[in-house]
Amino acid sequence: MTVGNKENEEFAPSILVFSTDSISDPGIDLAGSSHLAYPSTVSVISLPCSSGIKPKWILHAIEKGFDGVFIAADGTDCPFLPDCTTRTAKIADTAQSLLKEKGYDPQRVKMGAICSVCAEPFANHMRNFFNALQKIGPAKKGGGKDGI
Amino acid sequence: MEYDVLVIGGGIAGMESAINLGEAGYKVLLVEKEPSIGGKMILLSKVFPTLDCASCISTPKMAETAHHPNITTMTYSEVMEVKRNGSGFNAKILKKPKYVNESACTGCQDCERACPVNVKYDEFNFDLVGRKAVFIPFPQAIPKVAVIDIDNCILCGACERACPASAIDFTQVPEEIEVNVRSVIVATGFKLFPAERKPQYGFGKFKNVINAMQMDRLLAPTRPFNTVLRPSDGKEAENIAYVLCTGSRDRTVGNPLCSQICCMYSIKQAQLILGALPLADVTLYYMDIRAFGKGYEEFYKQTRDMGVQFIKGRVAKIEERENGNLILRYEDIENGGRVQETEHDLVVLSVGLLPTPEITSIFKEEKLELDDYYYVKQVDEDLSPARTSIEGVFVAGTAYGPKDIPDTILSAGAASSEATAYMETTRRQK
Amino acid sequence: MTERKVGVYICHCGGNISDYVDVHKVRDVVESEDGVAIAKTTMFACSDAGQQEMIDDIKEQKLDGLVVASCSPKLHLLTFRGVAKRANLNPYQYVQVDIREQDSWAHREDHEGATEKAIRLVRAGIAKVRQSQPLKPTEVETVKKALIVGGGIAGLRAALVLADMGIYVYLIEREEKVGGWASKFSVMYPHDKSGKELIGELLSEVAKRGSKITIFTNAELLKKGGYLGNFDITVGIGGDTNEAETINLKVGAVIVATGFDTYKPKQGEFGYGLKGVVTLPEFKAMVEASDGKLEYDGQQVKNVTYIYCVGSRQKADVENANTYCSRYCCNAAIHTSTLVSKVDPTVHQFHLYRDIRTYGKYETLYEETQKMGSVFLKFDEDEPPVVDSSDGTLRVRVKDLLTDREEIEIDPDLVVLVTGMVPRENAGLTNALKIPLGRDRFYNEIHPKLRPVETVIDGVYIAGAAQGPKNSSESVASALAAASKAAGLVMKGYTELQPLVAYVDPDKCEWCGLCAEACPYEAIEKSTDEQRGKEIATVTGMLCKGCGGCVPVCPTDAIQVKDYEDHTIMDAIDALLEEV
Amino acid sequence: MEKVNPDFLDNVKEMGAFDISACYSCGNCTAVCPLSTEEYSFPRKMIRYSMLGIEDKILSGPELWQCYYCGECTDTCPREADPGGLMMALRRYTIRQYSVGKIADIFYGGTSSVIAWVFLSLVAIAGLVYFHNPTPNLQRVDPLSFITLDFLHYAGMVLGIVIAFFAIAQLVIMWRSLYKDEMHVTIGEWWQSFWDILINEVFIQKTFNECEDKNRYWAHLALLWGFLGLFLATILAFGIDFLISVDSGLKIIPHVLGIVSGLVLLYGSGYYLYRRYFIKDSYSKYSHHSDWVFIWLMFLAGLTGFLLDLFVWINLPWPAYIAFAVHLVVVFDLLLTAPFAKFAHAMYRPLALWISKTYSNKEKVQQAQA
Repeated sequence: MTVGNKENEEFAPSILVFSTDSISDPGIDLAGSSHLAYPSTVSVISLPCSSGIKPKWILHAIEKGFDGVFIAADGTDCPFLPDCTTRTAKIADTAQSLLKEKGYDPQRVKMGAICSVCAEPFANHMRNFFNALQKIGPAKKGGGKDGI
Repeated sequence: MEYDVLVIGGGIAGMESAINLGEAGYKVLLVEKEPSIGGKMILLSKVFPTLDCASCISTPKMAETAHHPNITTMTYSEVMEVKRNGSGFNAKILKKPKYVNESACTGCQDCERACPVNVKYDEFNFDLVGRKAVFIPFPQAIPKVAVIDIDNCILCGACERACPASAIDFTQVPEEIEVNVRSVIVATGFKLFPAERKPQYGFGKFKNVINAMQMDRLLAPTRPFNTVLRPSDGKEAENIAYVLCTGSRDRTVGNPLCSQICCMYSIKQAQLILGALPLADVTLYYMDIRAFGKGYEEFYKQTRDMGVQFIKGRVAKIEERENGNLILRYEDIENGGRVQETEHDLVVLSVGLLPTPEITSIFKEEKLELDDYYYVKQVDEDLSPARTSIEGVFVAGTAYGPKDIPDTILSAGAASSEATAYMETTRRQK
Repeated sequence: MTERKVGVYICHCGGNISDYVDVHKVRDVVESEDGVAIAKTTMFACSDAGQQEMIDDIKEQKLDGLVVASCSPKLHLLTFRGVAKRANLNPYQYVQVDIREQDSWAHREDHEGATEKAIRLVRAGIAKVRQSQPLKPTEVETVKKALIVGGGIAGLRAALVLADMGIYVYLIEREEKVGGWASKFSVMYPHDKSGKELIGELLSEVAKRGSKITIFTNAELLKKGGYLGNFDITVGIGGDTNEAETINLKVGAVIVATGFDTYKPKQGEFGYGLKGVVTLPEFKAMVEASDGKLEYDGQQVKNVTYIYCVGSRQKADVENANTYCSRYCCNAAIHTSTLVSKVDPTVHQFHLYRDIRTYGKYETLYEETQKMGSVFLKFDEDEPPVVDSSDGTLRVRVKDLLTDREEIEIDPDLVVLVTGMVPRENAGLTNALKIPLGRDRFYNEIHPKLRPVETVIDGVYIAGAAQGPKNSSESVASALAAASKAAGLVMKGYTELQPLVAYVDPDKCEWCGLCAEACPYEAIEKSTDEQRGKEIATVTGMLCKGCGGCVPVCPTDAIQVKDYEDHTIMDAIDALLEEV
Repeated sequence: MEKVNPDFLDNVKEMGAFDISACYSCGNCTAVCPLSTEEYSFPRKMIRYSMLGIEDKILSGPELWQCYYCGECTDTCPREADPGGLMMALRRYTIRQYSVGKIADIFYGGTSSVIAWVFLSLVAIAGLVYFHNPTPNLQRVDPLSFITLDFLHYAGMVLGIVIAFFAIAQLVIMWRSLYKDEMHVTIGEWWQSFWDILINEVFIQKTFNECEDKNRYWAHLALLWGFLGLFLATILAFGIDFLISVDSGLKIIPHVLGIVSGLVLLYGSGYYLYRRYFIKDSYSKYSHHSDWVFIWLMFLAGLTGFLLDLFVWINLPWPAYIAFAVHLVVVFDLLLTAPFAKFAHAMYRPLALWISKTYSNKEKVQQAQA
């Protein structure tokens, strides 16, 4: 992990994943038990439901040094809220506008439905997001501009 | 050992009954013959008509069952005998050796990777792929513990050496356990119709003729090949046919019943295929589309609007071409009643459900009666759907007839309800 | 600096972790974290020895927090909660950090990265434990009584089984008499049982239960108050609600079994209104009343023609379309036709259908009626049969898809419109109970696959055709299933609720109602905070599922979910980002 | 627009097809049928017409006669509705419908057919009793010393005229229901397909050979050739008697032909009798009495013809004359009822096949031109 050396050529973006206990967490676990590799700069925080993520947490994560935040949404499999997808999408939207306000690239937030056996999709999401963030470049810790 | 209820079968019917009873405060023993609970549902891709991911909604149920303080789960075990004993029953259970210490195994699969034996069939992938002689049944298995298939094991000890937890234990022997229970719930589920019994469809002979359970595995997120490939040459299928009523509504194979779920699972798979292979054509050959449950008709309509072809006509025979493609012969009933021969590169047989009549043999002294079609007989379907010919023994799920998942859950609720009422009334009578 | 004393255990998992993660390095780094009293590596945390070591440490060192960095919590969360319990540590002060599935196994080619990640994850776990509080599941007493709304076959059957379980039952019925639709039929499929007799049987059983079941007729549910397991129900008795005498009932669970109505065709729909055109329920009554001879209007009936899917499977562009399939009607019509053949085998019967849906064992009914001589013709939804009697003869014209789309003409004595089920008009009840309706306007279950009798309102269950079309034995099954769920709630006299629920900071809350809107479980209500002299939101912990759906909508950050508070999450984020 | 006739199926069911109501129109029978074509698809369509009582569609098509009752449809019918049985029942029904003055009805009714067969046989026996020579040659077998050539000659002529009258009248009836004016078929086209049908369908029975059960095909061919052979032997024998001499050495030819044909016919009819009695193939599960009578008459005709020749050969006068008498009675029954009983298919089928073949040839030509 190269959080400290973001200016280096080989920039390894750090990614925070918000996942959910009953749906996306097992999917992410399965990626590991299937030995599907994705960057080690990906870390996960689990919540009960992706509709409970606060946009300001996302902003906090970026401001404090994560280069991207991925929301592993429950999608239609959510055990709590039938409109979970819509709600989560709204949260992602709000987070994106918050980032924009602060001068960050809104692309630093991404959302995807990860089901409890979506190991492969998760690993793919991570690799793609990682690559995309490499292009965007490191987020300036403490509120620097992304240059947009 | 004493329990309130013995539930035979750890599929969704058994799990639901067990959870209901556990919640109401009864001690439940759930016995499952496979190494994991979950039944057939956990192996499915998604479920109709909501397209929920099957394992997303069934894994929590499995975990709830396995971790419920009032439920004891015994996997890889079979109930050998149930006999009346006072106001309850005495049951003998055979715990088959997994040759793995369940409490030590961490589910890491190192043994699986070390095992040199490639077994050609994998029952949890419906033989689409092979597995090792030591294996974890499937990724979401509960308990997530390896099991050694001793019939195929060469006793080389590779797994033993690879296991970091020293969990491999070849000294295990079958163990017979006797328990006393007050009530029994039979939730032994169904068997898939063996498509070989319709030789005109060439299942087992033509490589690109598969059954719908195999297709569900190909579509599942944990699928073996990671895409929908046809078995003969690993090409992505472009033109897929579904043959409905394979082994159902068919007196020539001795099953005049409709299997109740095949129309809908075929429609579901058709939708999933359109998602997985956007360029593929999917055709369903059917007799009547039985989309009768809540939201099913709408789902069927949606599938038609997505471009899936529905042709009324029972496929009479299938022939194989040299390139592995298949020719289906049928009468296109609604369009002139002409005999047609159509070529497809993959054929899915929508196999029906068959009963599991073997269960009757474990009941001694009293007879667990079967109905005309060898399902467990409901002695009072109108008012007590879960009641069987033996007082205190109840039936849940597809053990008494074909059912979709919601109906199975209802029947499991009915069984747990009636078992509760039975135990409470007998307790009061005492 | 925290006062907390946290124990951290990093599992080798026999190499599954330690082969990729330098567990000793992780230990060395986190040892010095704020609040860590003890940090160890362990070969198998889950083994008996591993568990005992933790218990001993917790007891000896008086630890008040536990972090186990091992495999996925899906495997061993409960194991280590058990460890905590046995060591007299509150289980909610334990956190499991997944460094196997989400670390060592996912980054096998990157040992350094995996080790670094493990350090960050464990730090986040420690941060979380530092914020943790001892929590207890709330135990709620439940009233061992149930209310059943609707006295049809489903309601009566549920009442009986609940009474047998030892649960006191109130049953309220809107009509003058209980019995519902089933009591109107003398023969029903599949076993030719008489509905009247079945209801009679149920009523005599109900009578035997004596005071365990109380039935109110002419009664309607007016209001529901209280909370899970302790509902206060107001029932109005005696017709018009204004004059109604009201009674109050305290129950632990409510089962709604209000049944269905039959579809009434519009004037002119498939000839409805013409002489000789009747609906299936009307025809059924005729057949049951017939005494060896089927007659209509004084004339012997020799030819009956059925038209299926009337009022079901309608196209979406029809006004108030019933796009659903009504499930029971194919079977019911076919069963009726077997009765006709038994009354008079010479009656010719033609069935004009779209798909015959005699699912499961009912297929044998279909076969039976065919063998008795019923002939089936299939029509296209775009070319439905036409019924008219313009020249004095009742005539049906249909293009039969089975006969090369040949236009067929039948001159029946009777046309039977096979009508389906429609949801019953129940606006008052729906309002009082707040159960959502589905697109088909039947009551909606919380999940159509695995939770077909539960609703978003905990403790309120739906049974029978109120949830969707069903035949009588299916209604009975669902009534029993609903009873089972109700029993799970009230049987023990108490229920345990998980403590991780939402709560409101009254200082921050300026009631806006957004959180209440966001909650489908009716867990948030407006209340007055006397102390602060303002209106605020209050969470009924018993109704809250802890999903957090309300959290992001709050404009003042006043609502939080326990264990997932702002500071917990942000601390965890900070911990993840700390320099290694 | 077709009006349903709900009674129609009841009438057909008197001729068999008892299980057909179980049909749920899946189309398996039609798809599995080796003889059903895009153009003429059966049996399911025939089932539909029967259920709805659309009689003219059944009578105006060749499908009934294109079916050889291989039984595959019945074997694989998921509802065990016996679609092949319906085709047979419809054929019996159709033979009755075509027959002049509804004479065929007699041979399909229960009591009436017993009376008819007994009566016909008695007429034949009475004729023999009246016309036979009470003092036949007992030294050397000479059938013509038992029954005079003249009698046989004239009786044969009368019989021939009667049969021909009915056969032609009924074929005309069939022709008219199958004939389509709008096809504009030329004489040449009729002629061309005539030979095709005669050789391929009558003599070789090519279509029958497409059924899976080859034994049945050979047995049917044996029946046909055996019968034709015996017929030819009889004519040859008479011809030699008339034109050359009763003692001509050429008579060896009809003798040998008769023996061979008799054996062949015995094989064919014996095969069918055996299958119907002992092996219940799907096509022989149900036998209408009209089937039994026909197959027994065939068998007896072959047997007595063969015995006659045998006895002539080894010179056993009385057995030969008795065999001859029985043979004549059987042949009389068989031939006189040929236009009405099951034998009638031998004339209806070729005609139906001829017409349909001509039309499909014509259609192909028209399509090619278009």
